[in-house]
Amino acid sequence: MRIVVDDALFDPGAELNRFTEAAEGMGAVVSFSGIVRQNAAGTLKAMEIEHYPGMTEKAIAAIAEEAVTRWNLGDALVIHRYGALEPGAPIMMVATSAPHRADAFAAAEFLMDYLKSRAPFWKKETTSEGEGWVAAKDEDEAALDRW
Amino acid sequence: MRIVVDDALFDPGAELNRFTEAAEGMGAVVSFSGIVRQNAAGTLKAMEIEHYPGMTEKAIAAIAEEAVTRWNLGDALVIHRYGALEPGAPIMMVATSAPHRADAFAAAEFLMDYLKSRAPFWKKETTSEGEGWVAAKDEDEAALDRW
Amino acid sequence: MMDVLYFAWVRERIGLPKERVETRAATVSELVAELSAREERYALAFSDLTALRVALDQELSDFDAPLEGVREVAFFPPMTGG
Amino acid sequence: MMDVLYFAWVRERIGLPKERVETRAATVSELVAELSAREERYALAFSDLTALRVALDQELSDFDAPLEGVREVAFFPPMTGG
Repeated sequence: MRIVVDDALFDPGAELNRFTEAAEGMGAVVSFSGIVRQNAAGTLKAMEIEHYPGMTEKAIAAIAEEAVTRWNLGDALVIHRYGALEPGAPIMMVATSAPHRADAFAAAEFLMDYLKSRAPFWKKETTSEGEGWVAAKDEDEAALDRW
Repeated sequence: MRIVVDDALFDPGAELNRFTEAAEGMGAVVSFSGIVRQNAAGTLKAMEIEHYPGMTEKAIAAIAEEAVTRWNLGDALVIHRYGALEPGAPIMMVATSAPHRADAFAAAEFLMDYLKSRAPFWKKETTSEGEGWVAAKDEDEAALDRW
Repeated sequence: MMDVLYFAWVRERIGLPKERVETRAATVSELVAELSAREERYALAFSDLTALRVALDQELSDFDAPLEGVREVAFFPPMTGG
Repeated sequence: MMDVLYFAWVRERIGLPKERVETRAATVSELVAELSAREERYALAFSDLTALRVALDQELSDFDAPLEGVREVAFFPPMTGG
């Protein structure tokens, strides 16, 4: 299980390959990458991600350990950045490996749902109109109910 | 939408990065890679994948078009190999991009479920005990019911 | 005249991947009966139709389907891709 | 004495990321009431507790939780990671 909380840019493809090479005996690898999405008007200048050093790592480790307990997984990877990010840049990724695809998919979705609402990150967007904190979505909180 | 049916080795990480770079305005990218899984006894020597040239490409295109119709996707990628593969080698991958993660996950799972049971590929395993065709699993057929 | 294709263990049991078949079979089932009557290896390959799938002109179909206008029939076991 | 941390717009409204607080508050709610009584900027930040989350010693908790033995309290809006 590898957990990285860092401000540095990372390479999702290189991370996927490294994760897959280490996943011996696993038939299925699922990855999710979150990208800073330009808004419809094209006015997003930057995204700043604040986090709670110390708690972030603990919260992610707890979520990942829960995933490993619930599903038949080989391994799990979580990378999450903080700091100033540009539109198009990767924000975070998760990857899971498992003997079978259903476990890999379910665990990756579980990790994402919990990271969204239970890991202490906050997004602030700067657009040409000004800046503001991204509001949490009711649907993200509701997504936790299925687990 | 890119569909590749080929016997050549491919690089899942490089494919993921290429797919992600092209996915402008998308916030979520999900990938699945299938790997030739060594069996518990460690006796798997090789896996041979037979396919039905012509029908394979059509069947995959139909599945991918269905996915693009059902979910709010930016793009979809399907790569599937045929021929002789070694344990640990990538067999196939799918990737989906979408504005939001729920669509990207659902479409990737849909693509996988349909590729498993509706694209004309057959796996033959050679182990130190001999060779045999991999039997279709009831659970793979049942997985289609949820869509 | 149509092309009949065999894949995976169907191909192995029948011993060839493809053949041209002269037939007046109206449905897939009739074609299966004709082929099975030919030789033991065909009868063996077609002995359990629940273990087989059929495609007509590269579209999945079923054993009741009519063959009129069909140029390519393929028999194979359930797919195991992915 | 405990460390009180603020994140995101809570940090911006209160105007600092962290402070040492001398308190005898028995629960998180009591601490919130004490801080809110201090100055307008605290009262403003804590005006709608349904929009806030609290962590005690880096574990998510709630406003009824006791503070005994707690060394670090953090207030912040709902998380928006991923």
